[in-house]
Amino acid sequence: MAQSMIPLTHFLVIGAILFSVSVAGIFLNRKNMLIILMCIELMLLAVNINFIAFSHFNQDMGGQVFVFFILTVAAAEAAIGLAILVVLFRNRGTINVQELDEMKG
Amino acid sequence: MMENIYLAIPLAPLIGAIIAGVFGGKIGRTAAHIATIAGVATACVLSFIVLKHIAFDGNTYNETVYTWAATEGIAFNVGFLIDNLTAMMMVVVTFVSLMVHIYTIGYMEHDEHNWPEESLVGRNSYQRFFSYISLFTFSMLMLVMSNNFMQLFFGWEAVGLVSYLLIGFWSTRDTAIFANMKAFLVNRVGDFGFLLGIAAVLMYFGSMDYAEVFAKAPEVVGKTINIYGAAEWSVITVACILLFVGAMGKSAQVPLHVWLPDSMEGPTPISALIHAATMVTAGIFMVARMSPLFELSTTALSFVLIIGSITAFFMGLIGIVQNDIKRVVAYSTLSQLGYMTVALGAGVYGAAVFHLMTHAFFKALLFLAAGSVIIAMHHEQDMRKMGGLKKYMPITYWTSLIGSLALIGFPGFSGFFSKDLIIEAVHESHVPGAHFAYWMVLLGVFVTAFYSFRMFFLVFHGKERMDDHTKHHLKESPWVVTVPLIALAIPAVISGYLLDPMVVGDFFKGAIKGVGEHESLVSEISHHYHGIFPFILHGLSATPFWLAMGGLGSAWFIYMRKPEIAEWFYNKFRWIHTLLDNKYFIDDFNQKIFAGGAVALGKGLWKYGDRMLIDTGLVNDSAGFIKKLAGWSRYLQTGYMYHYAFSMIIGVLALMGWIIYKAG
Amino acid sequence: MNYELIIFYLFASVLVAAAISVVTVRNPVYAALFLILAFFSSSAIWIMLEAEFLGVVLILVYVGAVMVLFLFVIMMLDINIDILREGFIRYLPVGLLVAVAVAAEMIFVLTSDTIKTVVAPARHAADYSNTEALGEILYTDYVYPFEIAAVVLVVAIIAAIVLTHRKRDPSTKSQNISHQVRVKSSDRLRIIKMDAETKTSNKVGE
Amino acid sequence: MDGWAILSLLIWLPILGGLIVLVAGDKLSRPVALIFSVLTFVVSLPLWTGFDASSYLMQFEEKHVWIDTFNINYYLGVDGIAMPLIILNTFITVLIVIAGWEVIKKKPAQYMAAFLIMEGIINGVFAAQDAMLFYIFFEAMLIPMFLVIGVWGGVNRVYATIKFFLYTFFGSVFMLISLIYMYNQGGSFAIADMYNLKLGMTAQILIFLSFLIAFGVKVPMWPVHTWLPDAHVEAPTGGSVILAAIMLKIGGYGFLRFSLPMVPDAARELTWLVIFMSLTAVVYIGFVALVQKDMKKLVAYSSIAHMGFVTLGFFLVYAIYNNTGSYEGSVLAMQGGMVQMVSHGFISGAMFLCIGVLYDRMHTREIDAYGGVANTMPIFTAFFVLFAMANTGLPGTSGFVGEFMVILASFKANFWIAFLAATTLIVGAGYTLWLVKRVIFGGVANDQVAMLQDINKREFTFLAVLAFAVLLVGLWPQPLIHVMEATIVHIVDLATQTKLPGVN
Repeated sequence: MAQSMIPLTHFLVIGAILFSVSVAGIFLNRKNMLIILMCIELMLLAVNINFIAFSHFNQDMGGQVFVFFILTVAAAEAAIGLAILVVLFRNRGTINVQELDEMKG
Repeated sequence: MMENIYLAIPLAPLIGAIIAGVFGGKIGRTAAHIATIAGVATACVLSFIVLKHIAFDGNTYNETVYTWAATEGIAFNVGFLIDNLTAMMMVVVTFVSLMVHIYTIGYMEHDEHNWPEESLVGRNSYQRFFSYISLFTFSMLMLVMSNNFMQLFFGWEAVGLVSYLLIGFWSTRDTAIFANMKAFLVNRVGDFGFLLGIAAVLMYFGSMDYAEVFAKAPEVVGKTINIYGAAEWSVITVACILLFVGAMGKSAQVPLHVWLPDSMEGPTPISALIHAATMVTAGIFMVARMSPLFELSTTALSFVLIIGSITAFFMGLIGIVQNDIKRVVAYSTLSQLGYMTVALGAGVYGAAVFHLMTHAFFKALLFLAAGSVIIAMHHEQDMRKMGGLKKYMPITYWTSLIGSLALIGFPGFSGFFSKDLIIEAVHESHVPGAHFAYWMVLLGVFVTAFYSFRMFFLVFHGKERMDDHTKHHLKESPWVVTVPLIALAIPAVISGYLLDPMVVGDFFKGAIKGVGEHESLVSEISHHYHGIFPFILHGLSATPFWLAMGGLGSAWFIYMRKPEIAEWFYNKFRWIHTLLDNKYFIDDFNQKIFAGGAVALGKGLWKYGDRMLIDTGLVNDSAGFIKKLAGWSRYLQTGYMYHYAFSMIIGVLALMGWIIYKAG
Repeated sequence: MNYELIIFYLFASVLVAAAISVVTVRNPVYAALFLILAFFSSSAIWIMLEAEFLGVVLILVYVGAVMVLFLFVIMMLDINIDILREGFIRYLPVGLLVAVAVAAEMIFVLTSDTIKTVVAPARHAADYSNTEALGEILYTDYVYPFEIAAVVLVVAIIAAIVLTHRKRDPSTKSQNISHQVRVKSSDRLRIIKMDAETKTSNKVGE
Repeated sequence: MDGWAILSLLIWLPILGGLIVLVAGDKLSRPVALIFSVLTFVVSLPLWTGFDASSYLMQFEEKHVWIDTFNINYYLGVDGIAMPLIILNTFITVLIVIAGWEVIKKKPAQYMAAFLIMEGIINGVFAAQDAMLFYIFFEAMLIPMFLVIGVWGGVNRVYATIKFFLYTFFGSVFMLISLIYMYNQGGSFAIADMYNLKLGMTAQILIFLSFLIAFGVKVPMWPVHTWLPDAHVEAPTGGSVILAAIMLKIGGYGFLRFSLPMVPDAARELTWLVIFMSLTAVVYIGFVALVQKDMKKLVAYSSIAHMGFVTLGFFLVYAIYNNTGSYEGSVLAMQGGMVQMVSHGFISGAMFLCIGVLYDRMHTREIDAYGGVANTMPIFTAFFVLFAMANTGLPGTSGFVGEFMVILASFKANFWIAFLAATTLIVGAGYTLWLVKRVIFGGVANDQVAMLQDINKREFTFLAVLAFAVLLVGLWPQPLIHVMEATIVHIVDLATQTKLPGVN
């Protein structure tokens, strides 16, 4: 039990795949804001995996602390994001991103 | 003691000018003319004292009054150089000026009639006029008394300014304000050359002071300057020609003569003072003053000679067809200035200055007499409406006769001595072009006599062609007018007898340098000279006299006996008349090509250069381009969040690829 | 193949499969549930990396709170899924292309030699407490960020409430106690002066 | 007076005055502004009386650390070229306050404040001996001017202000880059340290070009001059006066203070360019001025032509050396340029004030709307003709001195340079006198002209003061020339020494 058998690359690759999947998710579900929010959560998860993997392999607790904060902020973000979504739906009756072009100059 | 006098001579008229000009409205007419006349009279008296001190006691004075500016070891001073030449000029200037001042009292007495009723500027015009002519006297004195180029240029331009102000004195007349602008601009063309000449002098002589420059002249002789291409020009020639261009402007030599006839728009006293006796001779004076330089360049002298001879003859011709009494005198002035220039070109500067002096007297006299006629005729200047004035205006008549005889060079009158001398000198001269010049001046004698007496007969003899109202009021002018006429008539006769000391003698020895060839020319003339009366006798048998008599006679015959000859000539040779009447079309040419060309060029540069190329092209279009660019990039701003997100992702992707590529 | 590796691959494949499902399933409710599954699997992977505390927190916070919130919102909103699914097929090639490109680039980097040479550290002893270690560093070195994180959370709570808080309908009647208490007699009753009324009706008849 | 920080006082007193004027409100603003402007002028006089003309060193120095990190100091001082310009500035500001006394009816307090603050800032520009300080004043100056044109300007004021601002701003950013570059090379923003900095040719040329853009726009030189006519036409009279009399001088001052001493080798290399631009300004712009229909535009264009003489005079030094093999004459040329700057300050200021006087009465600047003004305004006519003559460079007026010196010196450089420069004698007289002829002389053109009132005492005061100045400098420029002599000689020294590394 001296050492883990799994090399660092494996974890990182998992993170990378997860990240790519979420990127693809954003592309595919370009209209559904809910799924987009979920894809962002997935992305953060991918990042977190990387942090934790590096934290483990470098024996540095700093990475885990970061993940801790990312979780906190992500939670806050999800809360506010969903709140905005709710308000949006209430005002516009839709969460179709394609109809949200108020910023168009 | 003398320093104070020298200083007082220019300052007295200046103070008079300031009093009349600034306080004229408050002190009234009489006080204004008393102040200015007092100033000029002071200057005149002092000038005679100076003449005695310098010419007879044999002094010269060359000192600085104050340093105008000094830098890099070059001092720009204001100072006086008083020698025989200066002293003579001072006397001529102040004397003629004094006469003109007095004459003006009469001439401008009813000047308010020349202004529109409500014009405020006409209200104190009388005082203003006196202020201007005093200011002119100051400027002219500064010019002739100068001991350096800078002050010369100051005087040069200052007299130009006063001339501008006086030609346009009746500023409500469109012709007057056109003429004064024209005069100033044409003079500026001359000054342009003059200034370059001064710059050349400064560059090669390293000083502005006459004495230093002349002392250094021999060193500069061999130097050359490269102006265009490979041709090397002698520095002296270039400098002299440039300086002479200035003289051409001021002394109205072809082709810069165009302003002088138009300047007759000004009141007659200034025509006499500025445009006949003094200012226009500044160019002659300047060349005489620069004689040590001009002597060193035969090319420049030849140039001077040819310009002068063309002016002398061709401008005289125009005088024949003029009907305005003042314009006849004006063209005669041009022609006479040509004679002086010819003398300069021939290298007999003394003769030129001598003619300058005699001319100043008799031409001022002629102008003032013309002015007297104009007063009597209620400001009618057309000779065709005059005639038979002899019996109404005896003093004017006789003084005019003296002036005219002096002008045509009738033996015994002043013009005879000076003009004969010039013709003689040109005959003897070996400067290239002298032969041409000789014929020009010789023919000029005939022309001069012809137009002078044409005018004389048309005005004073023959039928009385004026309307009844004018005729009824015809009378001799008041004493303020006639006294100056008489006072000028005296030197118009006798000043010629100064020939002996002034030209033949060594009066100008220190001031005017004739070296080499021209020295011998003068001495050759002196050699033939055996006293004043043999000179007159010799003159009676010489060609010029008979030419003058011929001119006089034909004028008498054509205009008194058989006017139909003039008519016939006019019909037969209309093209000549047209050519002369249009002054060889030089005015039209200038108006079209130079004035029109400058305006067209300006418009073109403004429209296409400034507005189109720079403003529209460079400035507004570059701003417009940015605006357009922003317009295009606006389409990138779809407002869709996911578009931004995608572009961000693709950007990250590309950035990552680039980093990998760089690292790998 | 070793036991540990098998477990890793198991969770990893579940994780990837769940993630793919999240982005592909029609129904957002399913998507949320698949996301929960993904969190579970990754939590397991974290625990394999000796990050026990975070693994537990992930489940507690995310699955227990955030994902419930998601589900709640999904169910609350009346979403027309068909419209939102439009263009899914159309964008599939682009999405895949981008995803593959991202993955390829990242994997290219991650499989480079520098990272391969990193040697796994020795396992901690059984009595090692990840929570304690994290807590130690969190409450010492990172105490300020920790407090700021707390503030961020508070802000998030308030923001969420403010955003979703609905204004009352103005027609609804309600009491304002403080107004009622502060009321004065003059607010209720106004005494005005006026001229006495005279009987005018009598005169009409006359 | 040594104990007094005169230069600081000259910068901050008017700025403080401006703030007080703002507080004082519209009613009190005029006297308060007058008090402060006169006070500043009085304070500036000891600069002249206490100035040691025999030294080129900075005088009345003040130095305080400002931003230590970047070695930026609040470092003030004046020498022979800055001092006359500061006095010119304080002098002109007094006249502007008087000139705007009755005329400005809209927000007079702000108007006066803008000019007082501008005065302080411009004094700062001339006094700054630290490049960064200079730059800050240089840019800050735009703000009050921007407001003056933008608020009190004419119909197209917005276009004019933006053009003015962007043009000048465009120029100065390049200068900032150069200054920072030189700081990085030498570690100091002090101008005197930059003089000693050795720089390679490429760097010098780039720096020179950046300065050329910055100061060339300000002067303005052809072809970056087109902002000036627009700005002048739209600006109120006071704005035009400050613009022409002072702000343009900053460009010329910059060439002397920065370009020539800092990058002499590049200046030598590119001197043909500057001379070409200057001569184009003199000739080309002269013709353009001839055809202007708007009086202010005409005078604005004539300003450009006159400023052409300034830049020509400054950059003749190398051309003279190439032609004659010695530097003799370059001091004359440079002094000519400086005198021309001061004189142009008086003359253009006076011309714009004159036009302002007419504009206040007729509310038009179209030349065609005038004619025969002399008949109704004789006293004004006297002044106008005097200033017009000064504008044509008549000897005896200040306009002559600079042009004369520059033309004399330019002959040493090349006959054709002198030839082209001297054409101003003709063209300059042409446009000025034509203006005079059309506006002043002739019969009364229309009823409005017939109704004109001659100038009042207030207008008489400022025109008379300027007339006096014009004549004084014209008749006796020696004191002015003497004051700048040592400094100019020093600048010529600096400009003629190579600064390429490895030489010396």
